[in-house]
Amino acid sequence: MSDVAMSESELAELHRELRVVARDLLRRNAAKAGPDQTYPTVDWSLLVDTGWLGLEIPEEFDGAGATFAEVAVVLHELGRAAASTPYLGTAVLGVGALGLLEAGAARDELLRAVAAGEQRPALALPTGDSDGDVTAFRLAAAPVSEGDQPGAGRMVVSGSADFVPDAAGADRILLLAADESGTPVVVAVRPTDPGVTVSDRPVLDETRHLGTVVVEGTEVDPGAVWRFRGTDPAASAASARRLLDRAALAVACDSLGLAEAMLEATVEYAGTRRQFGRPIGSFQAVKHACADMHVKITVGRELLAAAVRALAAAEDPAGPHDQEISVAVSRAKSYLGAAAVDIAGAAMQLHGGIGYTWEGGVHVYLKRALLGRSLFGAPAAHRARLAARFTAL
Amino acid sequence: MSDVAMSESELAELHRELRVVARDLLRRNAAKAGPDQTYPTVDWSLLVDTGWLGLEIPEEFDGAGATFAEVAVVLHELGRAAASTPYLGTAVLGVGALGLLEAGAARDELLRAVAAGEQRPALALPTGDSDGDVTAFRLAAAPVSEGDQPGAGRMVVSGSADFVPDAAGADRILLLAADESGTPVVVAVRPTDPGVTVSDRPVLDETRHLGTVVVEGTEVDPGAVWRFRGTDPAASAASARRLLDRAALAVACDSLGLAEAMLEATVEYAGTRRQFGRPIGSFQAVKHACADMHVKITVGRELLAAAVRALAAAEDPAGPHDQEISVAVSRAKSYLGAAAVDIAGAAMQLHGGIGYTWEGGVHVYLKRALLGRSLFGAPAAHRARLAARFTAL
Amino acid sequence: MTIPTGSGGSTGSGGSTASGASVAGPVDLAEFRAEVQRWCRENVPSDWRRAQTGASAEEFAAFQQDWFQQLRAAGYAVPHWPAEWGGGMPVAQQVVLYQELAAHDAPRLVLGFVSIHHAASTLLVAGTDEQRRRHLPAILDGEIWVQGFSEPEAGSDLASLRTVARRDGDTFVVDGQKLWASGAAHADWCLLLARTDPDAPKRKGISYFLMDMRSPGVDVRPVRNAIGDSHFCEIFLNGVVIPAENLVGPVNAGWQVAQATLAAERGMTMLELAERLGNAGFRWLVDTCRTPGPGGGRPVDDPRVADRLAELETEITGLRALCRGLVERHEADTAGPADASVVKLFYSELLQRTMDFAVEVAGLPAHAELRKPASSGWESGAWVLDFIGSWEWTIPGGTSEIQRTIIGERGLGLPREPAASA
Amino acid sequence: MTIPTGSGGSTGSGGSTASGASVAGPVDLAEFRAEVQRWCRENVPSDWRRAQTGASAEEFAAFQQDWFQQLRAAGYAVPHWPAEWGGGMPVAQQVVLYQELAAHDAPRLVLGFVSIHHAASTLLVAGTDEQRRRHLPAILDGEIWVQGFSEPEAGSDLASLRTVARRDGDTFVVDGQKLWASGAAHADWCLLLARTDPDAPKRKGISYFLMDMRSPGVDVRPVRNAIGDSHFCEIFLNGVVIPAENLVGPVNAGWQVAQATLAAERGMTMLELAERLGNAGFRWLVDTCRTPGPGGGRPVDDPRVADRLAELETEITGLRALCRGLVERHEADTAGPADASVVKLFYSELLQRTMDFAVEVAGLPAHAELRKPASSGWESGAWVLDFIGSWEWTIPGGTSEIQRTIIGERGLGLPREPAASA
Repeated sequence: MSDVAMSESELAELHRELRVVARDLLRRNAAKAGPDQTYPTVDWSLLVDTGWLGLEIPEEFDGAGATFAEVAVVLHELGRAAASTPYLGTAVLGVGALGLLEAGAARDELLRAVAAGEQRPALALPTGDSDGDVTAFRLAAAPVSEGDQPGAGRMVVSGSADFVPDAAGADRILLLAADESGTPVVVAVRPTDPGVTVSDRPVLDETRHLGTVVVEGTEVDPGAVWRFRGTDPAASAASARRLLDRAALAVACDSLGLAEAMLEATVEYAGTRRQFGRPIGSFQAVKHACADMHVKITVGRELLAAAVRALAAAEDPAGPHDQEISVAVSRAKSYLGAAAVDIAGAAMQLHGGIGYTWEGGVHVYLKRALLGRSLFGAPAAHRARLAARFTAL
Repeated sequence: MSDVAMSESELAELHRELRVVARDLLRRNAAKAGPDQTYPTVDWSLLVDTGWLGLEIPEEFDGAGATFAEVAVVLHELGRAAASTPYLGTAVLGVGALGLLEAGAARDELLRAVAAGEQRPALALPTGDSDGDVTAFRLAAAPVSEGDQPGAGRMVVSGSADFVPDAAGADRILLLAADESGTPVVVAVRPTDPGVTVSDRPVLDETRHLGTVVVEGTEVDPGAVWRFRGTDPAASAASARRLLDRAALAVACDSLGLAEAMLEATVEYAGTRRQFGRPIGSFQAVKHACADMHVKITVGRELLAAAVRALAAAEDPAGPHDQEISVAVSRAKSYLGAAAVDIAGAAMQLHGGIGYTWEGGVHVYLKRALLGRSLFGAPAAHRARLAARFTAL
Repeated sequence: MTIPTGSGGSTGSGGSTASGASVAGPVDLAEFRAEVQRWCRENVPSDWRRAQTGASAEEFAAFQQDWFQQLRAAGYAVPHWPAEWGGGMPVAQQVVLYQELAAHDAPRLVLGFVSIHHAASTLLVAGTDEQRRRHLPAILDGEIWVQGFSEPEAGSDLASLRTVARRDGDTFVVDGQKLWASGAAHADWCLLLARTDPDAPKRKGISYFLMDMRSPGVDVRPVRNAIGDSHFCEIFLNGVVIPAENLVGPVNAGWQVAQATLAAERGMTMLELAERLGNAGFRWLVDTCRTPGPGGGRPVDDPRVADRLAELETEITGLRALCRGLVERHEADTAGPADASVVKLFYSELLQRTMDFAVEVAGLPAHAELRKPASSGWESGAWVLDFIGSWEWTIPGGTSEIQRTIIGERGLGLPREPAASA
Repeated sequence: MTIPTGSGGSTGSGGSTASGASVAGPVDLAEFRAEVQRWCRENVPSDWRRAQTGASAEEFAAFQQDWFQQLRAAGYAVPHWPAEWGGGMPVAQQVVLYQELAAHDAPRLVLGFVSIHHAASTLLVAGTDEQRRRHLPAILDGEIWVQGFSEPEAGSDLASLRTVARRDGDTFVVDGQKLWASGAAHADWCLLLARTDPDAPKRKGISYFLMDMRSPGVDVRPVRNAIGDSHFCEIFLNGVVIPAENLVGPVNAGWQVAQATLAAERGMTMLELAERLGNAGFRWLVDTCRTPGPGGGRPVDDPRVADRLAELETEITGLRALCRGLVERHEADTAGPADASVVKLFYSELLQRTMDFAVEVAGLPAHAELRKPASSGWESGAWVLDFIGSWEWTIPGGTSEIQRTIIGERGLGLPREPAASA
């Protein structure tokens, strides 16, 4: 990140421009999709060409040196388009993890390779509701066998993670693991390493590519074990927690985008489709349902903005505490996860028969909204985290 | 109860007639209320004259020998009218308790006196959510002091119950108490007995008269301790449980009645009140809200009917088990408790400014619905009882 | 007992049975229930769900035809038809039959649904003797029907349909397009609404026809639905010739025929759906809630989950009772004009709420269930597909919005919308 | 940073503050916040809730006047007015002021609400210099205003009002009846809408007046509301003479004046309400949930209760941010035509949901709270009264139904209802 502070209005303007460019690009890209395809694809090369991949990568490693606030803009637009893209797994989770790690030759080289589009990382982490454990993998010293170089310090990693975004197709898998003392670290493996299995995990939402990562006793060099910044185990735990928050918030950005798209599509349809001699949008049942969708989106947008601001300012010494960030994220994720499903469902209802067809495409958004509601914590799980503040004391 | 079985259609016809007579009587009675009074009063003498007081009292004690199914019809109509009356405390709870007790001179005499309108009982029992303990009073042997007749067996009763329907004004208080072995019994005291304090507990719902019953070391004769039918402690516990179910179901009957009244008032108003050049009921926002009220009422009516049938058939050896009765009651109470509040609230909304005035009278129903939602178990408490069936195993 | 109702001293125990069925005596019903239970245990294929998961259209159709004949042999296929046509089961027994089929998770009759309900009730209510003799036995032998009502511009506003049937001597010649024709790909015959008087007010110029799907000029094209199935179809009609004897009811009285026949079949079909949701559907939901998650905990041990189960079960109980009541009122001819709408609205939205909850509580693994068994309803346990499929109940057959309007206007007597000035 | 937006290489940290306020710099605001906190600690009467519970109308009015003068002395009474009239506080500071008043549970300005908001904005936006000089200082000295807009037949459909003002030389003579005039019993002056051209289309024949409540022919009668208070009034007007100089804006332009002045005051008043709900209101709700019941258990230890608290707190957080955004957009003149309706709708229904939950969770003891403190809002902790009072937000000022129509039509551009043929 550059040290020249940007004013809030300059930043808003920057985001506006980023948004306009992204939306326009996605619109043109979607037009290239075939007539049978109900969603657009934003592939690796496009991510590289747009520079979106390296948004958060520091300028010294050929990235844009931006923050999560700008990544959020892209995520929001990808959600609006219901685009199929490895952006979440690679740029948001993979780069996000690398950014929280201690600098080091291997890490720095990987960041530079990602910025150039030469390497494609994914982050294997818990993807469901489990709130206790933030690590899905365990790291231990390798058993010393005959012929070992004494003190080589080779390690063994094991564990599994399911429904990992963009795992299949990645050439580096970053495992969020606990070392022997329980401190979170990142272990970098390749899908071709012995003991590592990465497989597709097909889901109904065809726009997402999730995978299962199983690691069984894979030996790694000490150089593949990367530590979070700060030697303090508590700081490492906070960083791991931050990665889960970032994942949840990324999905919330997506949910807002797709909810907006669904409202716009519904308003458009209701303004033109006529039944009983009137546009259906002139009926209160339709109009008021659209109004309720709009209110939910407006509220969700505020909650999301607050969480994005908090997360983007996390490295700022005067910024919010970890707890405040988590609270803001859980509010946004729980609210938008539920709202996006409600809104996509209402869109299906208000589109009538057309909404229920494959070609109508509303189902693409509904499935993505449903998956997003569960991915990185269902609303109930995030509310449970918020609720703990009331039951304490 | 008579032993001549009535067919289902004869019973339905009987209920219809009872309903018509009650509704007509309540309408005529309401017309007599002053212009400033927002609810009608059905006082003691009217309860005696109509015979409603003795509906469930066996014919041998000068009652009508009917069942809870007929009491439910009266409760439903009293709810529709939002009538202020001691019917709940006296006829439903007081008589209900007496009906479950072993026959005996004192109990029989009291039943006969109630049927004649000469005695006014109330039942002191837990009125809130507490699901574990069905008894609010404890019975113990009186300490033997000098001069006592040996073996006189005097007992001491203590405890308290709050928000007891129609306690103030009753001349017999039936305490639902646990004896020294924990078996539920009924202890009959008078408000004038030493150690007994019965006080008004004013609530916002002016149509209900609740009271606090505090009993501190009141000595009673063994003859004032009445046991439930069947010597089995488990049977006594079931009877005590039945009294709480009966109380909850009585309130559910009331909730259905007042919800119906609110829907009818709203439909009437929406059909005549004009805004924007149309009756407001022609707007979908109003029409569809009324439709939703109607659906809730229709569903609630079915749940209530099932619970009333189950409770009324409880004494039938081929009838439902205790557990089935409790389940049916909890379904009806949880659904109607919430539905009545929603419906009275919607009525207030759809009546607009008029609905918010004191004279408009909607508030009478809303307050009664709110109190009814909490009285004898909030929806959440009843759902918890239902939910225990899913968590078990 | 002696109750002061003015009717004088009728006496009786007041005890009533908890069952809502009232036509046959309790003893008969208990016996019949035992009989159906025995039949189900012996006849419901234990592995049909697995076999029907991923089944081809042909496998599905063959399975449905087999199952229909199995039910027919037992006398369970068309219990609601008159005795002379192979039915004649008392309503109270039909209730028991559908309860037990649901309790034993029997396959649903999906393919023949329109045939045994809509087509049969059309023929019975408004058809000629000749039409009945020609089609009712054929339906028993497996003749499949499709409903050709909706059109691209006539969905909720069915009366504005544009398909035209022109009289030509002893025939009608039909041109137009139908949409949302469920199962048209398998259909032999079609219940067709078409406009025969273009100058009459919307509802007054429509006629009702029986159309042979093998007629020249009928072109069926599948439409994929939101879960990727092609159960719905478009039917293109180009100069299709229908003999005048295939008209149902008088010319231009098609709207009334359609209303009468739609109402006739609503009670028992809704009861069947409610029983399905209340039996196997809810059992699987409870199973899902009792299945430990990755962390080892069972969802049901979260009081929030258990609370929702209690709430949904309560609503489903209300629904089932409501359906029994509707069937009885239909039988007694005392049903109100909006009673069927109340049931359809409540069922469809409750189904949707229930499946929404199931998706959320089942978490990520639910999204990896890529297929649901054919021959099952929208409570199959493939929760995401079930949830999406639930819109098949809130949209067709009158959207929930339309049902609310019907309830408000016909049920409660609220004033209609002013006519649009457009 | 270098982001490919097409705008070229702007650089910056991208870090932004979590605060939504943007006009004054962060240092000023922090200092100002500390100042308001200090003032609140020293000036908010610690026992005002107890003292105001059961207060007479006179005690309430006297307390309100005292508190208003206390705020005035600190410069906090009319911060939103222009500097020349005694205000001039930057918007970002006003936000802080209302946040801190809410956080310290200061009494609300109820009696003077219409005076400092509606009356002042009317005078400032559309009044004459003479009118401003006459009334703005008087309001600072305690002059009380009431809004005379609604009528028995003109509630949601305000434009159909019937009160008539006939020109008579240099005066207008008014006859009619106003309803829902909040606080009329204490009022010195009235903002009056009356019809001056009975032949013009509904909205085009209305004029806006300042009416002295001591004029002969003005008769105020209290109307008890649903919780038994008489805050609302009817105002009967019989030949009331209003000098023509008390007209606001041109004759027959009253509708536009009313719209402009209503919009002008919505942002900050909604922000104050949201802060009240989010501060003391929510704190008492949490307290209620933490208070052990008769059985000894705390409601909050029921995960269902804790879940609802989390959900409500989330929504309230969204509301507060929404209000800050609305205030900023008002200031920047970038607010959309339905933004205020979104806030009003969401606030009022969220308030109602929250109070409904509070009533349920507080159980039977909540019903024995027979009075709420005057000078408090509808989140006072007397939950049943608060809940019932919440309809004061979902009905007046445009019902929730009206707000949804405004959002649909003006916010989203959906087509209007066809005009009624009646």
